[in-house]
Amino acid sequence: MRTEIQIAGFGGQGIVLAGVILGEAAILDGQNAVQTQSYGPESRGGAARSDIIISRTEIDYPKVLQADLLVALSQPAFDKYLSGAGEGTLVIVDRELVPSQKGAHLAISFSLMAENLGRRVVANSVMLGFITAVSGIVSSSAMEQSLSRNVPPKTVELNLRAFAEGWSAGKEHVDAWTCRGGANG
Amino acid sequence: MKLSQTETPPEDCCEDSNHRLHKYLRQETLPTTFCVGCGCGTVLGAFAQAVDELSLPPEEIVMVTGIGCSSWIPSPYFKADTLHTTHGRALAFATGVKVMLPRMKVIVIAGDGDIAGIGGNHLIHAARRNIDLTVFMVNNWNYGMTGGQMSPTTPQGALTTTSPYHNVEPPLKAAELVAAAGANYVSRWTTYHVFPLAEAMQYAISKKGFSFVEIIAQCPVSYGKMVNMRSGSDFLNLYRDTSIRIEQARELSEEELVDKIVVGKLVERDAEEYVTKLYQVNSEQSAHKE
Amino acid sequence: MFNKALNIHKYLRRDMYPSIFCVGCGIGSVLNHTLRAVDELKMDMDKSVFVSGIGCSSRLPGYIDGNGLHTTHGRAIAFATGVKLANPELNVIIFTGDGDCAAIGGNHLIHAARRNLNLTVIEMNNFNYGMTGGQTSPTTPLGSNTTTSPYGNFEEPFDLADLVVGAGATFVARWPLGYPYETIACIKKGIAHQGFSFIEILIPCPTGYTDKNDLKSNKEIWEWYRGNTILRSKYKLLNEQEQDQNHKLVIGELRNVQRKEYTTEWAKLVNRLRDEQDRVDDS
Amino acid sequence: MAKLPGDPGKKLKAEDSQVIRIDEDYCKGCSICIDFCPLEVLSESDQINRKGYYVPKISREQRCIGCRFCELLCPEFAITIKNE
Amino acid sequence: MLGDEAAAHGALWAGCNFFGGYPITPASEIAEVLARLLPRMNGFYVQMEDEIASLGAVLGAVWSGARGMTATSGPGFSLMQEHIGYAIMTETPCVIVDVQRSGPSTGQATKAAQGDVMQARWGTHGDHEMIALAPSSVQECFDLTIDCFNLAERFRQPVILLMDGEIGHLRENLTFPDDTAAVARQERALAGPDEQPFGGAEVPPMIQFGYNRYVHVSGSTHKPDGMRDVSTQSVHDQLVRRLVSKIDSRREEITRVESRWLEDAEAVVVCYGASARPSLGAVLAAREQGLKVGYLRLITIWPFPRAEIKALNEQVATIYVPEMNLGQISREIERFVSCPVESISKIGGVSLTIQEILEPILKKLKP
Amino acid sequence: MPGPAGVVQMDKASYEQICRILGEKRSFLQGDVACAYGALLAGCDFFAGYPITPATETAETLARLMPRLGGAFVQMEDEIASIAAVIGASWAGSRSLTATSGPGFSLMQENIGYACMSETPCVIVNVQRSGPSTGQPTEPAQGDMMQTRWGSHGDYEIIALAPNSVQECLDMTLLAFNLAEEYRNPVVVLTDGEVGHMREKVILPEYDEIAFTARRQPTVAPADYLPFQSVDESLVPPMATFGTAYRTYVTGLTHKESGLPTTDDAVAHTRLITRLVEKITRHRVELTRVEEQFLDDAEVAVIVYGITSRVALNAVRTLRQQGVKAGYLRLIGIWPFPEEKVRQLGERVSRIIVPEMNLGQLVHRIRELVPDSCQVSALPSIGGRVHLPAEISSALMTDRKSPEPEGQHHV
Repeated sequence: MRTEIQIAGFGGQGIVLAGVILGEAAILDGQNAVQTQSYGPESRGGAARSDIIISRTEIDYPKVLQADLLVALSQPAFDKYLSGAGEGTLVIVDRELVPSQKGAHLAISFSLMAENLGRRVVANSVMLGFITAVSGIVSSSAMEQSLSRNVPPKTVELNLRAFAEGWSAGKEHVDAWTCRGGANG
Repeated sequence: MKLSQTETPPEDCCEDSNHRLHKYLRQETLPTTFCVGCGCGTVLGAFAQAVDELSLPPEEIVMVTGIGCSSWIPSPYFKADTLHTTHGRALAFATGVKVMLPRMKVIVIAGDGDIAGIGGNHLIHAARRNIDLTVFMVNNWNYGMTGGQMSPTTPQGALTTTSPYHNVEPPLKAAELVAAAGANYVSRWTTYHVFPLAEAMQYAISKKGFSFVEIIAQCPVSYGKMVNMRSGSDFLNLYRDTSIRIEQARELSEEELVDKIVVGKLVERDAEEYVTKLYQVNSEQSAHKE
Repeated sequence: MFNKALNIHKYLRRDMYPSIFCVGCGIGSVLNHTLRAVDELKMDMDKSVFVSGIGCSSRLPGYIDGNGLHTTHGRAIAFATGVKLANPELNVIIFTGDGDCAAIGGNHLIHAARRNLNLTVIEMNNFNYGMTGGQTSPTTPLGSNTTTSPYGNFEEPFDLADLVVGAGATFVARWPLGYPYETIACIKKGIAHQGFSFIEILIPCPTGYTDKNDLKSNKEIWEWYRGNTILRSKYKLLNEQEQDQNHKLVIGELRNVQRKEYTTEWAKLVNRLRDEQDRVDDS
Repeated sequence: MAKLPGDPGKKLKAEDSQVIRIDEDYCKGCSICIDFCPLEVLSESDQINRKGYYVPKISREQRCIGCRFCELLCPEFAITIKNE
Repeated sequence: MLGDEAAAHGALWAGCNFFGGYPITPASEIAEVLARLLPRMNGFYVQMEDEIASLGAVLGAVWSGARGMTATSGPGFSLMQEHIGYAIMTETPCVIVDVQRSGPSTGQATKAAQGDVMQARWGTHGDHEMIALAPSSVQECFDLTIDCFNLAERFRQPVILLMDGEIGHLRENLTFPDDTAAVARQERALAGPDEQPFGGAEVPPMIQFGYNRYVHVSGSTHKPDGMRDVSTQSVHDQLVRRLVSKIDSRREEITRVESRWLEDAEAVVVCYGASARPSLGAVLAAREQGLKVGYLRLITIWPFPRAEIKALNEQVATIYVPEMNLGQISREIERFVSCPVESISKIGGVSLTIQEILEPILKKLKP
Repeated sequence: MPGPAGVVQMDKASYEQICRILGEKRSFLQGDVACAYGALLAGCDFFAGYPITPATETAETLARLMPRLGGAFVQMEDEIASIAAVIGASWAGSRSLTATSGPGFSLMQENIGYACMSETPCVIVNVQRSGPSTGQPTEPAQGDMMQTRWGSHGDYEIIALAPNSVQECLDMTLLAFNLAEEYRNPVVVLTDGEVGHMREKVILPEYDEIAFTARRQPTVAPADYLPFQSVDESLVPPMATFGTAYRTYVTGLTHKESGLPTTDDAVAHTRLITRLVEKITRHRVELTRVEEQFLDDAEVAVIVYGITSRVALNAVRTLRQQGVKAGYLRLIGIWPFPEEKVRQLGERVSRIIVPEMNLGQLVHRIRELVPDSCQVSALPSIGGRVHLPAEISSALMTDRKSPEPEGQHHV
């Protein structure tokens, strides 16, 4: 069973790093993972995308065929990749960074939550916490371990807090969802 | 033997633009793809300013560039004939352009890795020939486009992705090297010194012979991430605080100058120019044939 | 002073002789000088590597009974960098010509000078590309005739010693052929120098250059050297204006300073990291 | 009389009226213009543009002497001074 | 006249007015002749610091209106590979003469070889097409150099004259054309105001520098207007496919061969360049002995004259391929025929002899 | 720094030291990084390089790790200098590596020829990107397959391997060092921007899983040693390195067995070049490395290499589920070309699809080898796009009656 995740936004948001953290967590969980990326020439400000495929079995084709989960953290990224989403794709956007959200299933204030924690750069950790809770592809303990390894040592604590924040927000959503019997009934 | 060249009137400049220098740019390509706080845009601005001050029509300019972030300053942003070449070889291409089109200003803007690293040989030879090219070397102390490796100009002791334990190599002083190789005009400024920089650029463009301006420009992303200077302003402050005029620098010893950026005009000569001599030989020999 | 009774033949691959060098060529003499310096320094030939590029002077390692690396055109210094870094115990001496090291190899020259890697470059400047039949090189004097400057060379030549000083070399010297004692002493110093040393030796090339420029005999060539060079000691006595107007090549030891050497710095770095690792392992 | 930071030798006079124009679409929020305006005409804002960058705001336009330091320092041609 | 000199003269007749070069045996004579003659014809000889710079200067000059050429041999040709790719990508017409010598590496500097044939086709990275012609006489050094310039202008493509040390240093008589009209010069098409310099047509017209058109030339993937786009797959696909197909689809117009006695041939000798001379001798000798041996000389090496080779397949029992390499073109021929292809290879800088070519033919046909 | 004779054997202690520095046995790595790890595990102690997208990460990793293991890392002024330094270091006793991409690989061609001529063991990683020229720096391609074989002038042979996963980046780089030593030849690891930048699980091999081919040292006295004379069937001469008493002379000119140049001796040249070529071609079978799946009863098959093979395997598996008898042959060793395997397959199946991320390069070599009864079709994709599984499966299903238009497969 392969799960395909696509995270998109602009350079500097930690898009690629988020993919790496997710992939490494999957490895820690004993699964297989492939992470690929595409980005523009500039390191900050250009379009960036990270694709992660997670599977319990061998992964042959290493690219995303149709994402199970699409996270868009900027308007241009959302506009660009929404067309690639299909029936089964869960689309999550950042509520503030993607003002026109038509087509998205969930709009979450990742960057606002991060700002409340003190630093906007940890928005991707919030996002990771959220999708970990929502998707259940990897365990949150593996995610925490992977996160601690991949962020600068001085910011581990802050990132873990951001992750936890995102995770409980995600959990709330899932609970609410389950209460309602799933998103689409 | 030369192909006839028909003159076409210059295209109308965009008068309705917000910015007075926009008319020099390929506006459809803006905003630039430079990272936040990158100095390349400032260099482009200073260059457009210099062209503007000189009232130099862009149709009399050929821009030649190599590969790297700084090569993207003219390619595609500056609206003139543009030759975007291979890594390090801009000066070789420019030599061909200048020989065939001596009436045009041939201007090279490229980075330190490009001009002084892989292209170092073409740099010293173009300076030796004293060919009438104007070279603006944007020195950001690293290979920015590939993610921040050390370059030949990276300061000794600096951290980069390929000198993770501090760089053991001494940096190349490009301006001094070019002066030693025989250039007619050499100066160095930083992106903090925008006004004198734009003036030096003007001067370099007007100067006959090989002219070279080294522009220290910030790379807050690829270089800055390793040395923990994350914003363009961090670098501009550094440039302000560590730069020293060459007139003052001459009074100081080598040790005292270690961490200083020497700015100002290093050399000005009036040695004969290469293409002029080439044409001279041609006219002599063509006459000789008759 | 060198020992006149010395038998330097033991350093040669005698089966390679007679050499390929033309009559009147100066390259053989440079080999002679170098081997005498090697002998006086009592260098271990097993621990020495002679690296060269392409060109007449680059053929020299073939005549030496020692480790030789005859490489591609212009790249001798780059190859030598690999040899030296991979095994810093080795003495690495580079034989190269003006075209090889200053034209096609100019970039490697300036960057090696900047790095200050402990290499000794012996550059033989014969003012032209001799092996391909006498074309203009980056050191061909203004006005000279060569096969590719049939109307007199109008390209400014390099003053190579100036250039490598500009690039940061720590030992730079120049001698024309005809100063054997000075040259040998200078090569000895260059080899012993910790850092990048560059020694330029001006040599005649009767086939490619000197004959075409009306320097038909050794005597005329030496006269020409005398007229076109100035000893550094004399040059220093000139006032600033006279120095500016001097167009003669300055000869002698032009720069000799100490700076951090690359392999030493690298060894320090490795040791530092090893200590750190040991501490991590111990804890 | 303001001292121009880029070139210590040069001094400029305030002209009658300066209009600062900031093109938001071009701005990448690097804040160089804010940091180096000799008269602190510009300041940080909480306005985000389409790409997610914070655009500077003109807080004390009347102090502007039209030295054009911001205009020339700006890496993105996003800011210009017009004399009107 | 020497083959090298003939090539230099051919360049001048073709209107070459810019030569960027670097000395290398056995191609230096081309530079020397042009250093002497170009200034007298208002052209430029520039000796650069290396072969990389030489081709770079040529490409710059061409964009500024020149007809440019450079000449080199194996080691220099290897150095030029990156810029050959650049010339293809930017569609810059120019001529590169490779006077092949015995390799690999420095090899035998003064000795002839045909070892760069496959390198000429595949030496630079990425997908591309190549045009290369191989002269087998001094007269052809002259004629084919002119053809090279014309093909270069017509297809906006670097064209390689694959000479070899044998022909380059061969002295033969050369007849210049009677009048300049005999040298039909392909004029460079220059774009009108609405035309695009890198698209719109299979071979788009150029916009040179100095025409106030602000042309943008880049070796990176670019759109028809020349502006860089290095991430859109379709832009790259369209560009590179067009660059390939502009040559590939006109293969028949470009390829030229010289054939003799093919009508009744039962075996055929396929040859090119220096190996053509002894081959002709061998075929003649075989014919004298009554053997039905044909002769096919490839004048165009790339694009490969595959139609001509395929045609042999139906007719002949064996194809002999004498080459001064370890069998590069013979392998190429194998791709298009099913009959046996026998490589007669010789390296070491000594030409093939008539006897060496004749022997395997006799062995088979006259056992 | 390594001693005069360089790494002679990878002992357990140095293996453990390397593993300690590499960190965990199981990790999530980029392909470029895995190449660097593979090199270190192969005993590589010298790297010279120049930054280029998408190969830079190999250099960055080694810049970080090499000095901690006592090896040397140097960033040179260009790619020409990089490969030159690598060759020099090899002669000084190192196991040496450089990594680059298309434009840099083009610059290296002259000195790759030198390495072949002087029989210098060294490894070159080429992380292929979309060309020609600067092309698309960040996009993957397989456009340098033929250049690898034919990029330098003159007749020569080369060994090239094409990994298709991050784990294989490690394994193949490690193998490349051993092959380089075994055959005294440069070995090219042909990855691409996709594999190079992809992250996957990598498991470091255990000590006894690592083969280590030591450089064959001369056994005779210095006076009797001829550095370029083959002493046995292998045609590969033992190699003395600098700093020993053997005083080797190395040149790119045509040379005698002693190493001394002889440029007008046709016999010596022929003998030398023939041996250089034959020492590889004679071992074609040993150098053949392929992966075969579903071939036993295959009626149609795909021949692939590198990243494209992952797509093809997916397509073949899908077809098998649908009952189509599709087979899969992956070339791991590219040069020397695995002729026999391809020929055998051509005799068994009626149709072969060759998907490549270029306009068709190895497909021609394949077409040469298979009988006319087997139709070979190119399936090119350029511009940085990896094929989609559906494209390959539909190509395999397409009836063979539609021949390719002539103009489509260029030479």
